[in-house]
Amino acid sequence: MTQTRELHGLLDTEAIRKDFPVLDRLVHDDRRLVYLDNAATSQTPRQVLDTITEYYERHNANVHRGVHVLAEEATALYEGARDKVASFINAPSRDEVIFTKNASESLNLVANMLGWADEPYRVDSDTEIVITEMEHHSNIVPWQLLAQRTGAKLKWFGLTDDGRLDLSDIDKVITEKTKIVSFVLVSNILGTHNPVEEIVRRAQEVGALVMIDASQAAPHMPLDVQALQADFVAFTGHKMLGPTGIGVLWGRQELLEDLPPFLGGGEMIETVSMNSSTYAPAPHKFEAGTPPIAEAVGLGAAVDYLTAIGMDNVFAHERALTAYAVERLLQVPDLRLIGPTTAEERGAAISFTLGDIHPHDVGQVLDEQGIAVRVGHHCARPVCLRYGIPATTRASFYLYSTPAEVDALVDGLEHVRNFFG
Amino acid sequence: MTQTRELHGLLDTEAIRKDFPVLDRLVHDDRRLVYLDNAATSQTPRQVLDTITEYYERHNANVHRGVHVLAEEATALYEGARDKVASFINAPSRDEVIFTKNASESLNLVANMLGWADEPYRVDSDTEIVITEMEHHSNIVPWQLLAQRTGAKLKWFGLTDDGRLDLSDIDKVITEKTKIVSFVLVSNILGTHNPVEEIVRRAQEVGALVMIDASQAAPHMPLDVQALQADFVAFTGHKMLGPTGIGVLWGRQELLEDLPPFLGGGEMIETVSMNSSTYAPAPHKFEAGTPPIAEAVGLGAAVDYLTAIGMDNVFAHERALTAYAVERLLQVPDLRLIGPTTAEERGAAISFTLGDIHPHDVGQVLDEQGIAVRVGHHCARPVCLRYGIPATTRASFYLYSTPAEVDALVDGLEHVRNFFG
Amino acid sequence: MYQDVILDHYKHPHGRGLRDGDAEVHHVNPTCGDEITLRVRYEGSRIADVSYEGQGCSISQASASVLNDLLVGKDLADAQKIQGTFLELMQSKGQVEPDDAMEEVLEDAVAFAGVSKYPARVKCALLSWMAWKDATAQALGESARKETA
Amino acid sequence: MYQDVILDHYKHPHGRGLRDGDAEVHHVNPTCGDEITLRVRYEGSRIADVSYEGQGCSISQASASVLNDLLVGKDLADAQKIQGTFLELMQSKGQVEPDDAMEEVLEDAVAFAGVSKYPARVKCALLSWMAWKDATAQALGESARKETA
Ligand SMILES: Cc1ncc(COP(=O)(O)O)c(C=O)c1O
Ligand SMILES: Cc1ncc(COP(=O)(O)O)c(C=O)c1O
Repeated sequence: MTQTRELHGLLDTEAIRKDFPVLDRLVHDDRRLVYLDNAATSQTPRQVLDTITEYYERHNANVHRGVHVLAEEATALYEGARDKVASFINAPSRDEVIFTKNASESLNLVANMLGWADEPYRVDSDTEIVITEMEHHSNIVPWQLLAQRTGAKLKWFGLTDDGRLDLSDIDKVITEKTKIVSFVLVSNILGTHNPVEEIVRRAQEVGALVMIDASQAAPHMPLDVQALQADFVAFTGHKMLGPTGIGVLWGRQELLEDLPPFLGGGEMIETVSMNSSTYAPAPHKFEAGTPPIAEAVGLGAAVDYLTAIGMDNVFAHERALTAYAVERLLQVPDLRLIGPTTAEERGAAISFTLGDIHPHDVGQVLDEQGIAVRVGHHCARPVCLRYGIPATTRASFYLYSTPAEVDALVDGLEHVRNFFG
Repeated sequence: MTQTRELHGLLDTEAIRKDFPVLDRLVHDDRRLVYLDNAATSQTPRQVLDTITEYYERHNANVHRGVHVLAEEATALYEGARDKVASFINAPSRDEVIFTKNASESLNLVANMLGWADEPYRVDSDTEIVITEMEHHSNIVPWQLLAQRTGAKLKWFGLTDDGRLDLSDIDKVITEKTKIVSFVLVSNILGTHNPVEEIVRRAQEVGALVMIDASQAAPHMPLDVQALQADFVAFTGHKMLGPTGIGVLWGRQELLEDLPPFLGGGEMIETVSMNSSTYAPAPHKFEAGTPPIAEAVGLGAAVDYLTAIGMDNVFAHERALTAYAVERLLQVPDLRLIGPTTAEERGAAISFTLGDIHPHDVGQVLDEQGIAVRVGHHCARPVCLRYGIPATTRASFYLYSTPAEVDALVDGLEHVRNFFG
Repeated sequence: MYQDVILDHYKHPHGRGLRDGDAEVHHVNPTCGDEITLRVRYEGSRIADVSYEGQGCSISQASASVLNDLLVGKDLADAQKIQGTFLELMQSKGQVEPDDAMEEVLEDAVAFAGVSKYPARVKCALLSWMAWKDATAQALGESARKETA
Repeated sequence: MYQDVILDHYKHPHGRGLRDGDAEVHHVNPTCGDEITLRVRYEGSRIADVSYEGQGCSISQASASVLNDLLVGKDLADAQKIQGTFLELMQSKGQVEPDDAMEEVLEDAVAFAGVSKYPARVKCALLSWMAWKDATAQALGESARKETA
C-alpha cells in the first residue's frame, strides 16, 4: 500500500533528510530506520552538530567575566543564542529568556519560585494550583510537590471523551484562590492543541499567573509568547533539533524581577559575602553555575535551521502529514485513536491502541521492521487512567517525516495484527 | 627566559596536545594560544567530540522505556556512562551516581533535599550548617538560601594567612547541632587542597553529614569517594575534559533512598496519578526530565581519556608544573601569591596580585600576548574580602600545560609590569 | 524474541484465573502498566497451585503461563532453583546460550532467552516471577506465624 | 585598548580626592571589585566640582579622571549631552569610529573607543559615569526637595 493522493503543503523532505545523518541508518541488519518517535526527541541536523563541534574546537571557555579572547567569544556565542531564542518566540526582551537543562527544570523552577515568593505571588495553604489531566509528568509532579510542601490545593481540568480539555466548569476550577494555572499547549500523548485564550482570560480575571508547557509546540509551529499572553512558557531543546541538556524558560520581566532565585551559585549573584548575597538581574539570577554553553549555542543553530525553513512551513507539513496519518490509521481494523480523531487543533503526535495487543508488543514488532515508535504511558499516566488503558502506541512526526513513513507504519501495523492474530 | 632545569613526572604533552584542536588556535592575529584558564573550564579532546557526534549521528533517542533500537542504544550508552563515572570515583554502586547539569546543581540538590527531609536529616531552625570561607559561590549561596528558608544557622571555618583552613576551633564550629558540613576539596581560587579526615572525623562524631565539592579535584587527581568517607561528593563535567551541561552528584545509597526528591517530572517517578505519585529508586529519583544524554556520554568518553592517561600521572604532571610555576612566579617583583606558597597540598590553580596593577589590566595585557588567565574574584568573593584585595589574577594548569607556558606567563607578567610601570 | 512457544502461551495461557490460595499479591510494572494478581497455595512445602489474572504484553502473560506450568506440583526448594535459573537467564543480556542442563530446569522457559537482550522487556518477563516470590514469602511467613502462635 | 591618553590619566589622575559636595554615592562593579566614591557639587545648574576616590583597573580610574576633566565647570545640560555621547560610544561594540563632532564633545574620552570592543571592560569605563549620574540625581532631587519645602 502506498500513498495514492497528493498531499498539500509538504516540505522538500528529500533535501531536508540529507541534513540528518541518523535517518540513513539501517537497523536490524538491513532495515531502513523509520523514525516516528519525534515527540520523545527529535534528530539533530549536521548544522547543529557542526556548530557544537566548532564551538569546542575554536571558542570553548567559561562565559562571563573573562577578559581573554576565548572567554569573550564563548560569551558572545552563548548570549547570541539567547538573542536567537528570544526572537524565535517573539520575546519582548532577551533578558526574559532563561536557559535551563530541560523543560522539566523550567517547570520546577517556576513551581519553586512561587513557593518561596512574597505576596502577591506566594503559593501557600490558602491558595490553589490548577493543572490539567493531560499534563506530562513534568507538569504534574512539580505542582504536587509544591502542594505538599506548602499545603496549597492542587486542582485540575478533566478531559472529554474525544481527548480535549473539559473547560465546562472553568469558573469553579479557576477561582479567586488560584495563584497559578499551568497547562500544556500541545499534549505529547493525545496530540491535542489546547485553547489558550479562554484559560488565560479566566486566569487574568482572578489574578492568577499562567504557565504554558510548550514542549510539543515550540518545535512544530510558530510560537509567540506575546500572543499567548502567558506569564511563563517552558520548552526543551532536544525536541526541536537541538542538543540534549538545554531547556528554556521564558518569563515576563516584572515577574522575573520580583520572584526569588531558585538555584544558588556562581553566575547568579551580584555580590556575595559570607553573611549575605545579592542577586544578578534576570536572566542570570536564574542561571546558577556554568550554564550549558555548547548546548545553548547548539540550540541557537537549531533555531536558525528551523527559521530558515520557516515555522509556518513546518506546521503546514506536519498538518498535512497528520491528516493523512489519521485518515489511514482509522482504516486499520481494531485501531482506536486515543485523542482527537481529526487533524484539527492537534499536533503531530498520534496515540492509539490496537485491539487488545499490548503496546509493548506493537512497538516491538514494529521495531523489528525498523519502525521506531514509542509505547507506554508517555509520561502522562493520568491520561491512560482516564481512558482505561494501560498504555498506548504513539507515532509522532517532524519536518523530515514523509507520507511513505506513514505508509510503512500502516503496513507495519497490519503485520502486527497478523503476528498476534 | 626559558626553562633551565628538567622537571620530573611530566606527561608527553606533545602527544596529548594533538588531541585538543583549540590549543592550535592563534589569537590576536598571530599569537599562539597559551590557555591557562583550566580552573574555569578545560578544553575538550577530539575523542570526546567524536563520541558526542557519533551519539547524535547514530544512536540519538530519548532514554529509558523505549522498545526501539535507537532508544535501547541511547539508554545503554547513557547508563554505560554512569558505570564509567562510578568506577572513576570508586563508587560502591553505580546507582549512587546522579547526573545533574553542573556541580552547582549537585550542591543545590543536596541543600534542597535536606530542607525537605524528615528527621534525622532535616535542616531546620534548631540546626546548623557549616561551610568554609574559601568556598566557591556555588557552595555558599545554596546554603545561605537554605538557612534563610529554614531558619538554620550558617557557620563557617575561616582561613589562615597562608591560605589554609583554620580548623583550630573545629569543635566549636561543628557541634551537636550541625546537620551538614560542606567544603571544597581543592579551592579554585587559592589552590589549597584541604584536609578531609579531620573534618570528617569531627562531623561523624556529632552525626553531621559531609558534602565535598570536588569540582577542582576530580579533574586533577585520583578521586575515591569511599576513601573520602563523605556522604555526598559533587563535581562538574566541563572542568574534566567533558562537555558543558553535565555534572555529577555522588551520594551514599541509604541517604539517596531516605531523602526526598528535588525536581519532579518524567523519569523520576514510579507511578503517577493526579492525586499522588511515588518515586523511582535512586539515581532516577533525582533525574527529572530528559537527562543530558549526549553530555553524559561525552563525560564517559572524557573519563576514558583520563583513565587511559592515568589520574596518578595527571596529578604528578600538574604537581611538577605547579612547583615550577610557584618557584618562577615568586621571582617576579611585586608578585604576591594568594594561597599556599609551596606546591605541597595544593592544586594547579595559582592566584596572585601584581603590585597595585589591577587584575583586569594584568589579564588584558596578558591576553594581548595570547595568554588566557582568569581575573576577578573567581566566584569566591569572600576569599578576596578575607585577604583585602579586590580581585586576583589566576593561572591554572591541566594535563596539556607545559613548562614553556609557565615561562610565557612569567615573561608576560614582565611585560605587564613594564607597561603599567 | 517472539518464539512460537511464547506466542502459544500468550494465546493459550495455562492455569489462568484466580483460585483459592494462601496469599495474594498484586504487582505492577509502572513503566508499561503490566499488571498481575497472583495467588499461591501450598500443601506443606509443595506448591499446590499458582493462579493468576493479569493484563499486559505477550511476554508478561506468556511468562505467567510458563511459571504455572513449571512450578505447580514442585517442592519449594526445586521451585526456587527454577526461579533462580530463570532470573539468571533473564539478566544475562543475551550473553547466556541455554545449555542442556538449563533446558532441563527451565523447559519452555528457555524460549525467553531472546528477551534478555531487550532491557525494557526483561521486567515484563520477570513480573509474574517476582509476584510469585513475594506471594510465597507471604504465604509461608503467614503459616510460620500460625505455627508459632 | 590601552591608549597613551588612558595610561596617562591612570598614572596621573585629575581631580582625584574627596572634597565638599551636595551628594555622595558609592558604586561597585561586583564582577571585578572596582569601586568608586564620588561627590558632586552644584552651583545652580553648573557643576562646580566632581571629586572622587576609588580603586580599580586602569580603565575605571582613567575614566573617572577624564570625567572630572570634561564635566567640571559645565552646565548640567551640556554635561548630560557629554555623558550620553560617551555612553553611546561605549555601547557601540567597537562599531563607532569617533568623528570630529564626537571628538569635539568627548575630547580625551574618545580614547575609550577601543574599550567598547571588550564587553567585560565597558562596565569599568562606565562606572564613574553611572556614579556621577546617580549623584547628580540625588543632589538635584535634594535641592528640588529643599526648594519645594
Ligand atoms: C570549587 C568549585 N565548585 C563549584 C564550581 C561550580 O561548577 P559549575 O559552574 O560547573 O556548576 C566550580 C567551578 O566553577 C568550582 O571551581
Ligand atoms: C508536553 C511535555 N512537557 C514536558 C516535557 C519534558 O521535557 P524534558 O524531558 O526535556 O524536560 C515533555 C517531553 O518529555 C513533553 O512532551
